[in-house]
Amino acid sequence: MASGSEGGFWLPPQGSTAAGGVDGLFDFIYWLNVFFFVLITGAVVYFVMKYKRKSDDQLATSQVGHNTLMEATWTFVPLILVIVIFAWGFRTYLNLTVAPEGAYQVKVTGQKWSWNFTHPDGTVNTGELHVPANRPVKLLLSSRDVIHSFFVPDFRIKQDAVPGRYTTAWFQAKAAGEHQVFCTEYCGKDHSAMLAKVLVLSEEEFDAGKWKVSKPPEGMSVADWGGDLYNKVGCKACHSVDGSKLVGPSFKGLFGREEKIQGQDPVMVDENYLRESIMDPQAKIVEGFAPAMPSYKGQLDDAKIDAIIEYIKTLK
Amino acid sequence: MWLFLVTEVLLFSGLFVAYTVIKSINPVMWAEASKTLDVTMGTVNTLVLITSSFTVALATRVAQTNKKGEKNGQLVGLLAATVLLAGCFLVVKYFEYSHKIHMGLLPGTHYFYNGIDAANPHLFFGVYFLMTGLHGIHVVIGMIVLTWVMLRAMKGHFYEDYYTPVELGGLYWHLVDLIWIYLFPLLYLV
Amino acid sequence: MSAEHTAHGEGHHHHITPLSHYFAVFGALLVLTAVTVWIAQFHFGAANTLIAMLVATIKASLVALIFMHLLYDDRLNSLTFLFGLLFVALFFIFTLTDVYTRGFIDPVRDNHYLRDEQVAQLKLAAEAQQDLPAQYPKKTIGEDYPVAEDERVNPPAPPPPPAPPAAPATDAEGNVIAAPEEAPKPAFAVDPAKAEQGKALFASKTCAACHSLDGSKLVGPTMKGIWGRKEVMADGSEVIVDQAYWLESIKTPNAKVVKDFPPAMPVLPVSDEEAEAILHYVNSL
Amino acid sequence: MNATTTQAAVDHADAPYEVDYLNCKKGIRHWLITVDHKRIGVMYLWSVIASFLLGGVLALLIRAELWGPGETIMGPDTYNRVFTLHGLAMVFLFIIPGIPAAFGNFVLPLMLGAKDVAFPRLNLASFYVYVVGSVMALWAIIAGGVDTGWTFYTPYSTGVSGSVMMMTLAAFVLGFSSIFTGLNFIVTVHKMRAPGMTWDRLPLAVWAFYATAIIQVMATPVLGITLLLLAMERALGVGIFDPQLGGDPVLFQHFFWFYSHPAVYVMILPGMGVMSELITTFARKTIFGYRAIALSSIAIAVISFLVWGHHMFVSGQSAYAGMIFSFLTFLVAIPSAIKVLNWVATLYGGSISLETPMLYAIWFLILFTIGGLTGIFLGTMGTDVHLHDTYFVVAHFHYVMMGGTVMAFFGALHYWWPKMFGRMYNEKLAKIAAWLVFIGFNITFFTQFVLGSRGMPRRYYDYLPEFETLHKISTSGTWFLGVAVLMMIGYLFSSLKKGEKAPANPWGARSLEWSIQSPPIEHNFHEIPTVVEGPYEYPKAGAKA
Repeated sequence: MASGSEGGFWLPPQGSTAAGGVDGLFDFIYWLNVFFFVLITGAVVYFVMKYKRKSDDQLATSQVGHNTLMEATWTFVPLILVIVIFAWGFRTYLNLTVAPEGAYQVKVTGQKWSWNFTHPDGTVNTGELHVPANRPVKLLLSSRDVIHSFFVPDFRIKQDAVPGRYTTAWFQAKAAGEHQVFCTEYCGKDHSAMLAKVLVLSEEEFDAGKWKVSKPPEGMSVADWGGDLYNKVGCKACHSVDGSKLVGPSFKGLFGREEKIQGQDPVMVDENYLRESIMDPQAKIVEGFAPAMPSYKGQLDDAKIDAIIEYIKTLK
Repeated sequence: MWLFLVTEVLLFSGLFVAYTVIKSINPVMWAEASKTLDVTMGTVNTLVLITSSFTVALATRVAQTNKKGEKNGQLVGLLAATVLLAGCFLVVKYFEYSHKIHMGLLPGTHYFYNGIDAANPHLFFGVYFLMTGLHGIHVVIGMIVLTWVMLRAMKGHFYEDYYTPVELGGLYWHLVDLIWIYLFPLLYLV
Repeated sequence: MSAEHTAHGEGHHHHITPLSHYFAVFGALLVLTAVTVWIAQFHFGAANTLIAMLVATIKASLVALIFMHLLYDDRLNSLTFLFGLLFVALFFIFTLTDVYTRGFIDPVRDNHYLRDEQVAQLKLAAEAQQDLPAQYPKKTIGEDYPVAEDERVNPPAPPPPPAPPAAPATDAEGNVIAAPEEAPKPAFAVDPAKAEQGKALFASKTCAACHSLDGSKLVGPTMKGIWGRKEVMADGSEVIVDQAYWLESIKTPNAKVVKDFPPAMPVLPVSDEEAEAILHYVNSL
Repeated sequence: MNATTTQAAVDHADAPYEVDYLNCKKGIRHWLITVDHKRIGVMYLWSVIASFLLGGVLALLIRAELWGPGETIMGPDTYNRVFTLHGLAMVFLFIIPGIPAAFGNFVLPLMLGAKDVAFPRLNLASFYVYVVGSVMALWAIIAGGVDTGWTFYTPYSTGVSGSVMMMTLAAFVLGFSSIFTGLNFIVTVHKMRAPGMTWDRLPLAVWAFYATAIIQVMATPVLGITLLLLAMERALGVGIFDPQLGGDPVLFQHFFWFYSHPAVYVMILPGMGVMSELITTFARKTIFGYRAIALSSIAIAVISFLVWGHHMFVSGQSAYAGMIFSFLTFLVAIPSAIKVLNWVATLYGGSISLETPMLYAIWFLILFTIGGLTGIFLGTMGTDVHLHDTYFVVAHFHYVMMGGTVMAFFGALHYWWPKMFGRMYNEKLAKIAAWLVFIGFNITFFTQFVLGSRGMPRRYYDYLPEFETLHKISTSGTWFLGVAVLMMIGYLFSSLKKGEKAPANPWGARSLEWSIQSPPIEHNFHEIPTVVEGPYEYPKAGAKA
């Protein structure tokens, strides 16, 4: 019944070290419930069968209405059982939520329908949490808009990401692998699409840092990935792709063009100019546009900026 | 009737819990923001409400000792005094509110006063307006009930064997006063 | 409300409290009020609340016992009242246990993140714009504001000021019935001084990020010729753009969203004067 | 307990048939301004059944949508609105007024031997406030609907567009109807008992209604203030619950659940009251542990106010508060367990006839036991972290609310139908419907336990393919329920016209309401009966008559 690492009938596979404790408690309560259920339902069915009213005026054979011993037992026995479960439950809860010292720390920010993961060295991934195996990982949860809830069934952890303050959760993945993340606090239209993946890498693979450079999802070219980011990250709100002038200049035919800059001599649009405008937009502002663009430093890593630039190149 | 009073107490308990929690989250702001409230007006309001509570208690007592059939000027006078005092409580409230609205000490996004430099000063005024607003509504309801009781008193309906409406109106008014007794120190003095 | 005032089930109790009791209680209440106000000047720190509450409870019990005849009624009334107070106490105790003990196990989980985040944002905004509009407090925020530096995690990298919203999700919405029709406003008298201040505000409040000035449609409707224009709301009702609609859209943007525009406008700390200044600027174009 | 002597009561009931309350005053006007508790009870019954049907149809829509992953019959927005309205209709319009207002209004005065409730006009006011509330709720549904979930969690509920404001005010108004009913019942039980009806001769249903009334009066005002603050939040942007303005959304959850957990007991306690009546009547046996059941009703009413934090173990609530709430949650589980065990003990040595109401009572026993036991998973902090807000919770509260209260509601409907309308329903059809309900219920909701423990989150419009087969089974179960409810409407309404005349005491029950003709006359009793014995004094087989 208890699910080993491959997951049983009731519970998903145990991905983290603490999952075993939770499953043990789950099984104890489960078998206790089965026992009491069979006891009570059995009694009901047995009594109904045994004392079925045969003739219309058949009266009850016993009118006993009180038995102190029985009533006492079925008050105190459940009470003791329940206190045991409470104590065990609270201990498991503490193991599950209090992170050990020196855990690897990741800042998780939920926003309407996607999860962002910020690592201590500044790398930011959306939708993918890369963690080392066999090392405790502490998650620092917060939200940008409404309450979301970070739930990883395989690690048996769940914690609401409350806007306006931090909440924490921790786990230590047992082995490399992939685990599904859900959002379990209702947060609007695409609440059911707010999924993410926890990618557990071996120690060496994690330290090598190859995962830091975010790579386009499988089967997608760099330019297409740039287009996808164009929609997701917010460029679409101010820069059009069909030449129409919005808050910012249109991307259509932008690459290689000469742009007149306010207060400076005109500049040819190349990779450096685009990278600089993304990282520090106020540096060079094109004539006739408001200085309204926010900086994306810390939100987009180099691989993503290259992808966006590739995408802009394709817009002739 | 006491059951109904308990539901009112529980209604206001929600606001008192909100008061306590928000005050505990940002105590620095709370001290600064409460300085902007005018303590004299608050004290005047408290005295007004206590006297009105006193007059309505006397009214109940007079109704109890009233003989059947004879019209009782004293009862009507006391009830009228209570309603009048309630009226002037609202007038004082009106001055306080207009002063705050003018200064910009408003709840939530409408707040534009910049004398307080702690974070989120509008929360204090949010709680202030909610508490005193809801209390104000209950003062208005109290006035309506007491005027209705007064009109019936004028027709001599109440005497020693039947004075329940006066008693119930009085109980309701005492409750409104009770709530203000707690509101006054919490908002103005602390 | 008056339905249950006809509770004839109450029965009569002819206990007449002597007049002197009323006057005594009235006197006591006045004295106690004076005491509370007087004590409030001395600063005892946290004890201040305790004393105020103590005095208030004495006054309240005086009113309840004598004025409301709790002392003389049958025990059931006072039992109900105490029962009610019991539940109020339960509500207090459990909610406050949660709020006070949030940071015990892991200090990060306490409620202070909020202040640091806002302090960081204010500091960032202060640096970004030298000529601060009056709304920001005079003192520089950083030094004397108690940002606790103890073992808490390194303060989070301050997120960039409100970035223009990501690809706006246009979900279908129905709005509450539209505002009643208002008579069209006369032409707007532009006051050049206000328009100047409005120009700076239009940039610093990042209105430009979503509202264009030259008629082109961005994330939000254009500002060009907006005054007195009839806007069609998402649910089909029409509203004339006037002072009230202008203020309301800034204060609670999602109350009335214009047709086929996303409800993506964030709530910005903008005061009425500033909103009016921006209005002048927009109308001066 | 029979009035004066057993024999006289029986003769009295067969006395010449007098004009009953249903047709003593004809015409809609007489119905609309009536202050007769029986008519108000019947009016409540129709509106409550209508809300149950509305909620039921919405439930069928939800399950139909979840037949397969991705879009099956509606888009995500409509789905979010449908599940919110299913929650709101079922909770505020059906289950809270359900048994107390519909059956409580009808039966309580009869059981007490009173002519009417303490404040008849307040009773009518409560019905009209309920009608106004439901009209406002329907208006909110038409004017764009609400997609915040029936819990209105901030800051989502304050930011989203849609007629949340109207729905909040509707719930606020419905709260008043609940307070008025509670007020009425408490005063009636205290002041209007028949002579000789001491506290330990009250039928247990009256104890249950009394305990429910205490919760209704003590908890609903806090719902009122919560909804008021939510309305202020949306209208003025006060910022108490809105983190952007410095408020704390977890505080809203404290406010909301302080009302909503006692409200969950408002839903189950009347069901338990009905259960005590059904079990004793159909086992022809006195209740086992009368005092234990009566006291545990009151105990549940009081302890239910201490446990609301178990809804917030993972919501950022502190571990210490969680610990206290978890411990107290187990304390509140004990009285419910005592009650179930007492009912099972009542069956011992009885003469049990399995008519439809008894069938529903047996379903209650079995299903409520499962509901209660699975509650232990959710009350324990360790397992709740994994199971919170998943389908396990959905299954748990459906087993307790539908398996408990709705089974008791159906049982009460069939049990008092002859007394309310003087007609008997078709027994065979009713039995089939009862079995269909049992089978359909278990297929639908037991699979959801498995779904939940495997990690399927709640309120999901679209789900991963691995959960598909379980969702298909669960949806197929709801068809049985749909058919059963349709059958029930069929044979109950046809019994109104074609059902054979019901005798005064078709089930041989002993409580006061069965000692008068059915349907009873307008002012219930000719003269107030004096009560001499307890409510469940059944003769023992072989004992001298």
